[in-house]
Amino acid sequence: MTEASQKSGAMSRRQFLSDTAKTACGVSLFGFGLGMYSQQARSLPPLAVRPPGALAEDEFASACIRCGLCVRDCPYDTLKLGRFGDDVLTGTPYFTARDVPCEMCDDIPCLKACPTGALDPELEIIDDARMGLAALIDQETCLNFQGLRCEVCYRICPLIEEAITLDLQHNQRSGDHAFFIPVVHSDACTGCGKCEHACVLPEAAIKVMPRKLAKGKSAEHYRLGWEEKQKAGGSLVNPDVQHEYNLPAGVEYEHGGRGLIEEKVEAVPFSGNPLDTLKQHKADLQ
Amino acid sequence: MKLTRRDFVKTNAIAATAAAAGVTIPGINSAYAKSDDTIRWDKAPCRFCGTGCSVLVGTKGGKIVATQGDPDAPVNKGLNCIKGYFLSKIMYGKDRLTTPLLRMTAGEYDKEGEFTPVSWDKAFDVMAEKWKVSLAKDMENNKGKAANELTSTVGMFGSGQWTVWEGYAASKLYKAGFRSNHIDPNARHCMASAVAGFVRTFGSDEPMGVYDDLEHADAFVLWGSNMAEMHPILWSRLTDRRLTGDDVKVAVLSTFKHRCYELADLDLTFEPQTDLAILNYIANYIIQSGNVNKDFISKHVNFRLGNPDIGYGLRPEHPLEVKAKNNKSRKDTIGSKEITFEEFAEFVSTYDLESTAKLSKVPAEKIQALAEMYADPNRKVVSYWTMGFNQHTRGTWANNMVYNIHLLTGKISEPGNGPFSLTGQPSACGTAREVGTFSHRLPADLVVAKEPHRKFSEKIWKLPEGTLNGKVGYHAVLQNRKLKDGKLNAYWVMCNNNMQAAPNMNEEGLPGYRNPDNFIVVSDPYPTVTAMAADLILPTAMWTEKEGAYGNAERRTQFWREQVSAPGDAKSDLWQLVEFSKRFKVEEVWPEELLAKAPEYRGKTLYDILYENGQVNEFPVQQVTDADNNEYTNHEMDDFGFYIQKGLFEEYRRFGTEGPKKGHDLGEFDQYHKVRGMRWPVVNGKETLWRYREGYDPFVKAGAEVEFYGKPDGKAWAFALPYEPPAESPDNEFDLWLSTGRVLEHWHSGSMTRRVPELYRAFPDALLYMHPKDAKKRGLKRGMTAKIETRRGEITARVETRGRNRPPEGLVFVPWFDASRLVNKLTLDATCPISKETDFKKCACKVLRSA
Amino acid sequence: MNTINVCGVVVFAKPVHLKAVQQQLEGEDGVEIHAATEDGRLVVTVEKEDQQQTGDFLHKIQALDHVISASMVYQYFDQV
Amino acid sequence: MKKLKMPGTDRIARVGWLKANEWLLLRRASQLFILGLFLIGPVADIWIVKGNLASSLTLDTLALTDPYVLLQSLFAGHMMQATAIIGALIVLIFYLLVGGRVYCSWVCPINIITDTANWLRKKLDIKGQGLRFSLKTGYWLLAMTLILAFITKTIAWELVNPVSMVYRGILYGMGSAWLMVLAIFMFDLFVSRRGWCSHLCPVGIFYGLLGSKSILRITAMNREQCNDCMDCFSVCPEPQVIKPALKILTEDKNPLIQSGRCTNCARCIDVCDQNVFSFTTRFNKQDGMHLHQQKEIMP
Repeated sequence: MTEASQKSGAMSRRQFLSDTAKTACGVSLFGFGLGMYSQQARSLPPLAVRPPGALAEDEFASACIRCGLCVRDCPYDTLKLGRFGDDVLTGTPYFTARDVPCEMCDDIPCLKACPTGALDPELEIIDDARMGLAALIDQETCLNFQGLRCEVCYRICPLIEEAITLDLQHNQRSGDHAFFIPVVHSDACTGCGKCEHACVLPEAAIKVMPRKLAKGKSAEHYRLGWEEKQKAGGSLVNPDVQHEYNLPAGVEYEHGGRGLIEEKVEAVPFSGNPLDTLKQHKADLQ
Repeated sequence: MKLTRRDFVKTNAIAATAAAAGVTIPGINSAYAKSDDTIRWDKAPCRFCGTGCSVLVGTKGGKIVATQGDPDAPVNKGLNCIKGYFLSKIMYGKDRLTTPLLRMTAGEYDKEGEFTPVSWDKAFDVMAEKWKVSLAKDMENNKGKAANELTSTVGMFGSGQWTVWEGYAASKLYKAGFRSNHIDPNARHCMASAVAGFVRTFGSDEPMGVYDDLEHADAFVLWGSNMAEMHPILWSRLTDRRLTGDDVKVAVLSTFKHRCYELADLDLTFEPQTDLAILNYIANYIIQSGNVNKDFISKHVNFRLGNPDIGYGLRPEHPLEVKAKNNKSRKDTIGSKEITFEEFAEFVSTYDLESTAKLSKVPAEKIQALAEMYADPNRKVVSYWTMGFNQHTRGTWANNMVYNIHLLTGKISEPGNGPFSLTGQPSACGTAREVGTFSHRLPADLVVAKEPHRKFSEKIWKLPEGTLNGKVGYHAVLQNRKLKDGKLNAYWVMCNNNMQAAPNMNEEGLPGYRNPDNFIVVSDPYPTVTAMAADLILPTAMWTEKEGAYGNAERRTQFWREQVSAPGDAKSDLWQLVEFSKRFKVEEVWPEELLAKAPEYRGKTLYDILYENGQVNEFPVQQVTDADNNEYTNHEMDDFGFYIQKGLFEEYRRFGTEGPKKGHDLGEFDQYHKVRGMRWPVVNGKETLWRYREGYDPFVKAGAEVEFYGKPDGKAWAFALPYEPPAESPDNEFDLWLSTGRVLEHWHSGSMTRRVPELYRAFPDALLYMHPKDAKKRGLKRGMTAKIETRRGEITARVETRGRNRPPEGLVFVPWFDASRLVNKLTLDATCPISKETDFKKCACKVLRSA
Repeated sequence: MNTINVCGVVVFAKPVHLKAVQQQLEGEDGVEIHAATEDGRLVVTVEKEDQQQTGDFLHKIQALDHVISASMVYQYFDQV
Repeated sequence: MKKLKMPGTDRIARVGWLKANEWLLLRRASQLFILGLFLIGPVADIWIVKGNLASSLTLDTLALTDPYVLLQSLFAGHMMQATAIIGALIVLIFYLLVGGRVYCSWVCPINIITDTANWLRKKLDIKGQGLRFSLKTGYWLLAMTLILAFITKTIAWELVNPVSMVYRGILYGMGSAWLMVLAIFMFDLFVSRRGWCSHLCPVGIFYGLLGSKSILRITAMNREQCNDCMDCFSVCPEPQVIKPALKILTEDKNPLIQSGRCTNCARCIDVCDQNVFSFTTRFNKQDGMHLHQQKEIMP
């Protein structure tokens, strides 16, 4: 080899190393940016409600290949694919309940269409789907909290009386009406979004959100006594023996129940109204 | 500058202080109101159901921009259901009718032509021409006939949504003007059985109780009433009583599980029609268990044995009618004879627990628990019912039989005790029933068939003797049949959507409307299915686009002022009726022998005789104002030149105060504008709460305690009536019961509520509610489209096996609000032979997969 | 500097002595009665130089014979 | 101003424009046909193929999956269902037969965009390479997408992948995806000649890896006819792949274009007035004039 060629060889080696370093840097920088973007896209409040059977958001992001086959097989045009620039991971399926909710098809065609298992084929009964969770988030505008007879969300619920029940309460203001307060039960709500869709307010007071957002979590260190008792089928600790009390005549005291019981009125064969007594006598005489 | 500023501040000071003191200072309050809030608020009853909630209507710039529940209204105390919440939107549907539309070809009326906009003049010209042809024919046919033999070929189908004076003006135009009794309201589909039941048992229509019963009863029994959805605000009160009262019980009876079941302590899902047997069993149980209030029945009750086997109100040639025994005349169907209490006891004794449970398919212990509830002398019970009882081929009987229970126990006409029929329409009571727009009635419980009643009416109306037709006119279902048969030729449908609402649309509805012999006019704010079937459509002002009055289910009459103008050329029903009367010279309508008795009427128009009669036009034009001196327009007053609403009401009121049937007194016109309704009878400005009870009801004789003064001897009639099977039951081919009904979100045919986008979205389409097992058997899944077929037609609807209504196996439910799924193509036009009300709750159908 | 100091006061007087109360009030500077009802309610506006005077005057009304109560429901104060 | 001589002018003059753009037209037809197959469903409700290039279902039986997406998903930690794996294998075998980067030139819609950019670049007489990327950049990027999938547990690349984005955009709604298209177009037009498809796109690189083993190849069989007009170099998206075959630089003097980065676009066949290039299989290493044979292969 000539010197010149040696030199050029050295040059090109140096060139090669420098090029490689530059490329590596550039690619890493791009990769870093993309990584950050992907993390950000995921850490954005994932408001997207996923199709039935969708794996947990983390797994879903790795399993969904954004092919849109679920979208194609949805008979109600409920599902959409996240578009570039949307708040949803680009290309992944979701639905906006306020526009078109999930109709909860018995045969779950969207799930059947999924080639990758991002929509879990283990889900066989649509009632077991957990697409999201409805939450009645605005009690200030919800008509039911004002005592109006709306409950549209409750009556439209495909799992009425399971996923949404009505809590009946006395309306102190009106005095003789009741409140019919819709209560969502997370153990039954599929997140289909029919409630949000049907809400008559300009902005729905009940909304379907990813369960992670909508659901709180009870702490381990405190249990609800009455629930534990019910679960156990009786007191967790020995029931009390018979209590006895010092009481004036005619007064009773009930342990753990009604407490002090005022003098019992003994039954007499007369009403409180003397006219009734007279009437009774008249009838008896006839 | 300083001066004006100071004046302004001072005016505000005066206004605020006056408001706080509850004092009105003319000119001040309105200035104050205008300075801080440009919305004008005024009261009006809700446009929808018979509950009669009051709302405050907010008007700004000639448009209703908001409503609010009226916090001072005793019925709803500021609350509304979701329909009431959207009241401000019902008048602003995109497709309001604003001009008359006539079917025309090449500029001329043509039955097969296309709807073309025409002027009111042209519309009334064509309409009057058709009416005159019919009326001339009628005069010819009626020559020499007695008043109770008169026939007519003009008719009208009216409404329990008419304002009081609209119903009154219509009834007067037809009965007094055209001498036709073929005017019937859509309340025939709704309340007729309750009417017949009340009149038959008590001799006077409408409930004895009031809504305050809701706060006083210990037990509520719902007989075929889905109050939770159909009377939402009353249900709210009932629920509150159940929640806050001590040991309050709720029993619900229905043929399918609905929303009321959630509150029910006792639920009874019974085989359709067997409510009759359950009612008799309860009467039997009360007697057997010794809980009869003997004192009460001896003083206040007569016992009667009603005629059985009364047919099903079908066409006479129908095999069922041929077979029936007591259906040939009205005397037969309503006939009864006096029996003793012992005979009554004997009659119901065959309805024992075992056989009743077997027939009704309700567990025996549940039926017994219900009977115990009624029998318990320490429990105050209110029975509520709506269409489950009324829309029943034995609807009148069912009404009679629930009264039996209350009469036997004496649990009636006192706070917390009594039978109470809930109405479906805002003025089924106020207009259809009280004004008497039925084909057999006159105002204030008078009837056309009784000569003294006709004579009295002729006196009030200043008509020559013998003007009024004594022959009962065609009822709703019969009108459709007569249209089809060409016996009714000039027909006006107003304030209802009867093509969608009436039964058996394919066979008995549409053919009559499209019969070439007939001319059909439909007045409506919106292009409904009925309008589509008409020849002439008249655009109508609705709700607060006119001054009005409604009467709710608890006898509460509520007024409102005109708030806004109707769009385009739309005119109120009142204007249409009265204006149309100007088109008729009395000679074109009345025969010479009648005119001879009233020569002063010669050459006059019906308008002169009926409305400008010195009574209706008694009150001159005035500025309508409210307590805050806000000013309101009254288009009818402006057009006719007198306060027509007041004149009509004051004339109508005389039927109650002077008429032969006592206890129907109404208050004065002006008073109603000042208050949030009054419950009649109103005597000396005082309302009546519980009728027939001394102390509460001023018409009860002193010392009588209770007096059912609708009957000559003051005693109510308890009827011994049997269970009889329905007109059509499932068989091998049509193997399911079909029941129709409503949903909370929509009202009746949905012509208003389906035009509110939010309500439409909340419940867009009628669904086929069925049991999942029934669906599975037919290869159907939830959400699939199914075909529902009866002997009369078929429709398709999506299957719903979940959701608000849960029918038992063997029954399906389809709501009727949906104009694109006309369930009345399927229903059978069988009626209660007494009340003539259709049974929309029972016919046989089959359900198949839709291709 | 000029001020606007206007108060609206609802005065409840014993109905039988309504006339007397009215006369007493009308005798005061800056006091106007805009309405009086048979059952003894009076709609009164009070215009005084400053709030101190207004307050004093309110106490004075309350102390008048036959006046059951006097309550201020509206007050406006501004410098012009 | 100097008149610009566009490549292929000679051949157009001799055989006509249509014949001289035969393969280009075929490719465009192929790209649009495939897109049309997907599009006819949502547009006309005729469902032949559902889904998109990531995964599709043809006539409700043939399920295909993009092996590159599958690989990313695997790196992200998800083991796919059999349907997807079988689908990916079918695709893999197909491209092993016809050439990996056939995906780029016959299927990928971005190719139309970058080809247009390149054509316009010539029209506008923009000289030189512009921003240069090492030929290896693409491999780095490919590796990066996989490592990123592994690290983020997300198919991260698919968030921005213009190839799938454009397809999804057309079929399911564009969103801001058109911005990405514009960016690539501008990039290729003004910044870097053939920058995207030939240097950066990891999808192309992935399929290029398959392509190095694929059967169907371009051969410079008639290389002795070459008159050094340079038209082939001018039109080739990967001009470096031609040189070894045309200029007999390979050790075995093989006329086959062996690089996996050749997209089998056949543009060289179109423009060469001397009929140097033709399609053949990787097993045919024949050299020299074989016009009759060439005719048979020509479509």
